Amino acid sequence: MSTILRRQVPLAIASIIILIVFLEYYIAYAPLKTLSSAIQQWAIICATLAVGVGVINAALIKIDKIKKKQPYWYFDAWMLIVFVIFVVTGFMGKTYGEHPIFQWMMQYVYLPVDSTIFALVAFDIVAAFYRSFRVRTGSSIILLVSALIIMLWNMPMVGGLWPGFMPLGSWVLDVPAAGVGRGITIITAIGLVGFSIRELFMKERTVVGVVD
Amino acid sequence: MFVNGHVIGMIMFIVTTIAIYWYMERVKKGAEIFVRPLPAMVAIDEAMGRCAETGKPAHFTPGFSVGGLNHPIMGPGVMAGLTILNRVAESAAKHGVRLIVSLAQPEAVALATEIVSNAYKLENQPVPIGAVRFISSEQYPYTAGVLSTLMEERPAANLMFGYFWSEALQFAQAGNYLGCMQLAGTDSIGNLPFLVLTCDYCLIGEELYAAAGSVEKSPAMLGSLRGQDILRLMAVISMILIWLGSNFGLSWITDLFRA
Amino acid sequence: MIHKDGKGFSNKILNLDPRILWVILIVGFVYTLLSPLGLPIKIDKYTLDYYNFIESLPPGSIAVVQCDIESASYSAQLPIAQDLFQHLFNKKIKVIQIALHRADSQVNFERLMKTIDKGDAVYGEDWVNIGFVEGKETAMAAFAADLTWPQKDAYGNLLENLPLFKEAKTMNDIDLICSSAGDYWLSNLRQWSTPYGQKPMVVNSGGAQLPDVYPYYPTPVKGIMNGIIGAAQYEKLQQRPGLALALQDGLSFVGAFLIVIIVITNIVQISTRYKEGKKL
Amino acid sequence: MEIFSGVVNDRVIGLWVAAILTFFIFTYIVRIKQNIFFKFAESTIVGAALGYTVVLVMAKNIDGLIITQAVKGNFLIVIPVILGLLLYFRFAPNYQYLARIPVAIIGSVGIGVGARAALDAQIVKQMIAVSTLKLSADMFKNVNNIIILLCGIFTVIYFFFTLKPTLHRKIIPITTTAQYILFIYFGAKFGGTIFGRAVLLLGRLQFLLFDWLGIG
Repeated sequence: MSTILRRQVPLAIASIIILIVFLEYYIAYAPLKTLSSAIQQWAIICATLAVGVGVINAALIKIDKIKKKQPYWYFDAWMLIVFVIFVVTGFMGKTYGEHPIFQWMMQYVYLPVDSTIFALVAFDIVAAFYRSFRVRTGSSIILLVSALIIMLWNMPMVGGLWPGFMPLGSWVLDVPAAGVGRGITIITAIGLVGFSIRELFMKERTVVGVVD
Repeated sequence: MFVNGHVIGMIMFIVTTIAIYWYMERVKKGAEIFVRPLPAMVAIDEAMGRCAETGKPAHFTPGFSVGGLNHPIMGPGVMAGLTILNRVAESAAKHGVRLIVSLAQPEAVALATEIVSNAYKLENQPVPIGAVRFISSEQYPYTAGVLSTLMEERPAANLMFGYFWSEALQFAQAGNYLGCMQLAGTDSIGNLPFLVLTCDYCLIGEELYAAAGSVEKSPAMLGSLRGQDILRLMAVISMILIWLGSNFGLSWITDLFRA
Repeated sequence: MIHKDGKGFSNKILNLDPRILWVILIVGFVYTLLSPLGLPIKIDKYTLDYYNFIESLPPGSIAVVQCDIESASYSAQLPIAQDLFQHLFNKKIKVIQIALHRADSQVNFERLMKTIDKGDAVYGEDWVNIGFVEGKETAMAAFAADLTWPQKDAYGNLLENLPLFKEAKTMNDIDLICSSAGDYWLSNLRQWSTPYGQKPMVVNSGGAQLPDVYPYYPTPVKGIMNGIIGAAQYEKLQQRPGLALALQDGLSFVGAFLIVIIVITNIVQISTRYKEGKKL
Repeated sequence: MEIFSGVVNDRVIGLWVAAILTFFIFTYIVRIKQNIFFKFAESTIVGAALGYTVVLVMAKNIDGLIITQAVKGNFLIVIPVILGLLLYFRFAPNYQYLARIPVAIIGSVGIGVGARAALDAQIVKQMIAVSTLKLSADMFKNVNNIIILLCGIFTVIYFFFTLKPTLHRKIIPITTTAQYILFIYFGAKFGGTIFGRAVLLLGRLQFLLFDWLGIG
C-alpha cells in the first residue's frame, strides 16, 4: 500500500496531468479547458508555496554547517543574519518590499554584488578568446572566422566607419546561422517532447521526486 | 471538435507516443537499439583516473535552473545531469576519488546525496564527508559559491553536465586555470559554444538526454530515443514536402500543415 | 641565437598570464569612459523595423511588456528598457508590465520608472505595473487567457478595478508583445504569440540570442533590438542620447582588443609551427 | 568626498558599501586559494537572495493569488493550498513521500505546458516557415534560401541517435557538413555574446568612476 502511495500515485498524477494538458490544447471541449486551467492554477499556487520549502531547506543546511562548526561556519552565520534583516525590512513597508531600508539594501548591497559576479564573465571571455581561438583544425578555422565576422558586425565603430562590411555580417546571421538556429530550435523541442512522453508513460521518476 | 491550427501537432504527438511505446515494448522483448557512442561519457573514467593519480578531488555540478527542478526548459536539463551523476559517482568510487557535488536546487540535495552514497557503498568505499553541497537557488550566488569551491579545493577534474547560463564560461575558465580535465554537456544552446570551446569533451543539446540513456540502457530511455528519432524524421520529411509544395504550386500541402 | 630568442618570445606570447590582458582591458575601459571619442554608429534594419513597428501603432493601442530587469545585468538592461518605455509613453501606447522570471526586477523596475518621462499618462488607465508573478510558463499561459489573473498589481490594487483592464481582457485584445532581454523571449513566443494567432512581438535580445530569433523574423517577431548595441541605435533614432550611446566606445575598444589578440596569437602560432616544420 | 566634510547621508554610505563589496568580488581575478573577501560578499548575497525571495515571491504571491481569491469567496482555493502544504512534509521523516504529490503536479504541469507549446511553436511553426523560402528570379536569394533550408535539415539530421552503424555511414557527408555549419552558428553566438558581457564590466566601472568617485 505504502509503495503505491510512495511511487505509483505521484507518477500516475503526473501522467494524468500531462494527458489533460495536451488534450486541452488539441480538442475544443469546454469542460476539459476548465479542468486544465484549474490544474494550472493549482500548480502555480503549489509552486508559490514551494518557495518556502526551498528557503527552509537552505536555512537548515546552513544551520547544520554552523552547528558542526564546519570550515567558514561564521560566514554561514553572517548569511543567516543578512537573511533575517532582508525578511524583516521587506515586511515593514505598506506593500511588500516597499520600505526604504529594503530598497536601499537591494540597491546598494544586492545589486552591486550580483552584477559584479556577472561582470566577472567579461574577464573570462577575454581569457577564452586568448586561449581557445587558435587555428588548429578545419572546424576551428570556421569558428574563428564566423566569430570574427559577427564581432565586427556588432562592433559599433565598424558600422559607422565601414558600412560596406555590414552585409557580410548580416548574411552570416540571416543565412547559415538562421538555418542552423532553426534546426537547433527543432531538436531542443524534440528533446522536451520526448521527455514529456516518458512522463506520460510514468517512466521519468526524478521529476516527481521519486528517489527510492 | 479539434482546435484549428493544432491538428498537425496532435498527429505528430500521437505518432511519437505510439512509436515510443512500440519501441519500449520491443526493447523489453529483447530487441537491440544501437545508440551512437558519446566520447564525453567514455572519458569519465579517464578523468577520474587522473584525479586518483594526482590525489586531488573531482568537482561535479548539474547547473542552475530558475525556480528549482520544475522549470519547463531548464529543469529537464538539470535532471539529465543528475542521471549522469550516477555514472560519475560510480567511477569516482571505483578510483577512490573524493567527489564534490555543488547544487543550486534544494530539492535535489536528497537525491544527489543518495546517488553519491549508494555509489560509494557499492564499492565499499567510505562516503566522503560534505560531498554534496547546496549553495544557493539564485544564479549569481550559486556562481560565486562554485567559483570559490573550485579555487579552494583545486580539483583535477571539472565535470559540468546539466543546464548552464553565463556561469558555464566562468566555471570552464576557472577549471582551465586550475588545469582540470573538463567534461561538459548542456542543452542550453546559448552557452553551449563556450563549453564546446573550452572543455575537452562536450555533449551537445539532446545528447545530454541520450547520455543518460546510453548509460542506463533502460527500455524506457532507448525506446524514447528511438521515438524521438521518428519525430525528427517526420520533421525533416515535412520540411522537404512543404518546401517542394510551396515551390511547385502545390500550396495545399502548406495549408494542410496549417490545419 | 636570434632563432632561440624568437622561440622564447613566441612562447611568451602564446602562454601569457591572462591577468595581463585583464589589466589592459580595465585600463582601456576606464580610458574610453573618461574621454569618450563619440565614434559614429550605423542603424541596422532590425532596430529600424523595431522602431517603425512601434511608430506605426495608433495611439491607444495596448502593449504587454514582459520586463525582467535582474539586478545582475541592471547596467545592461536599463538603457534597453528605458528606450522601449520612453518610446511607448511618447506614442501614448498603453502599457501592461509584468515580470515572470526574476523577483528582484520589481525593485529595479521602480528605479527604471523614475527615469521615464510619462507625460500625462495616468496609472491604472494608461499603464499598469503588475510586478513579479510566480509560476513561469504556466503563469504566462494563465495570464494570457485572463489578463486580470494575477489579481493584484505591484502596489496592492485589485486589477479588475483598474480601467485599463476593462479594455484588455485576454491576450486577443493586445496589439503588441514586448519581450525584455535574456533567454525569456522564447517563452513569450510560445505562450503569448503563437497560441493567439501569431501576435506581433518585438524582442530585446542579448547579442547571443540573435541567431535563435532570426527564424521567427519577420513573423511574428517584428523587430529585434540587439542588446546594448541596438539600444544605442534606438537612442539615435529617437534622437535622445542616453546611457547606451555613452558605452559604445568601450564596446568598440573591447572588440578591437580581442581582434588584436586573435590576430597576434594566430600569427605567432602559425609561424612557430611553420619554423618547426621547416626544421624537421 | 562628502563623508569627510561631515555630510553623511544614506546615499553616501550606500555608495561606500557598494564599492567595497564590488572590490571584494573583484578580488576573485587574483585567484588566490582562500579568499575571505570573496567569501564574505558571497555569503552576504546568498542571504540577501533568500530574504528577498521570501518577501517578493512568497508573501506577495500568497497575498495576490490565495488570500485575494479567498476574500472573494472562492473557497475551492483550499484544495491547492492543502496540496501545496503537503510539500512541507518533506521535513517530516516518515511522511516525506506525501511531498511528492504536489511536486508531481508542479513538475508535470510545467513540462506539459512547455512541451505542448514547444511542439507547436518550435516544430510545427518552424516547419511551415520553410514555405517562405520560395524560389524566384533572384539567383542570389535562391542560393541563400536553399542554404537556409539545407542548414536546418542537416542540423536536425546530425542529431539522429539510434541509426544503425551501417546506415550512419551512408549519411556521413551530411553529418560532416552539419558539424561544420554548427561551428558557424557557435562562432556567431560567441561573437554576439562578447558585447553583452563587456557591458556588464563597463557598468561596474561606470559605477566606481562616476557614482562612487564622482569623476566626470
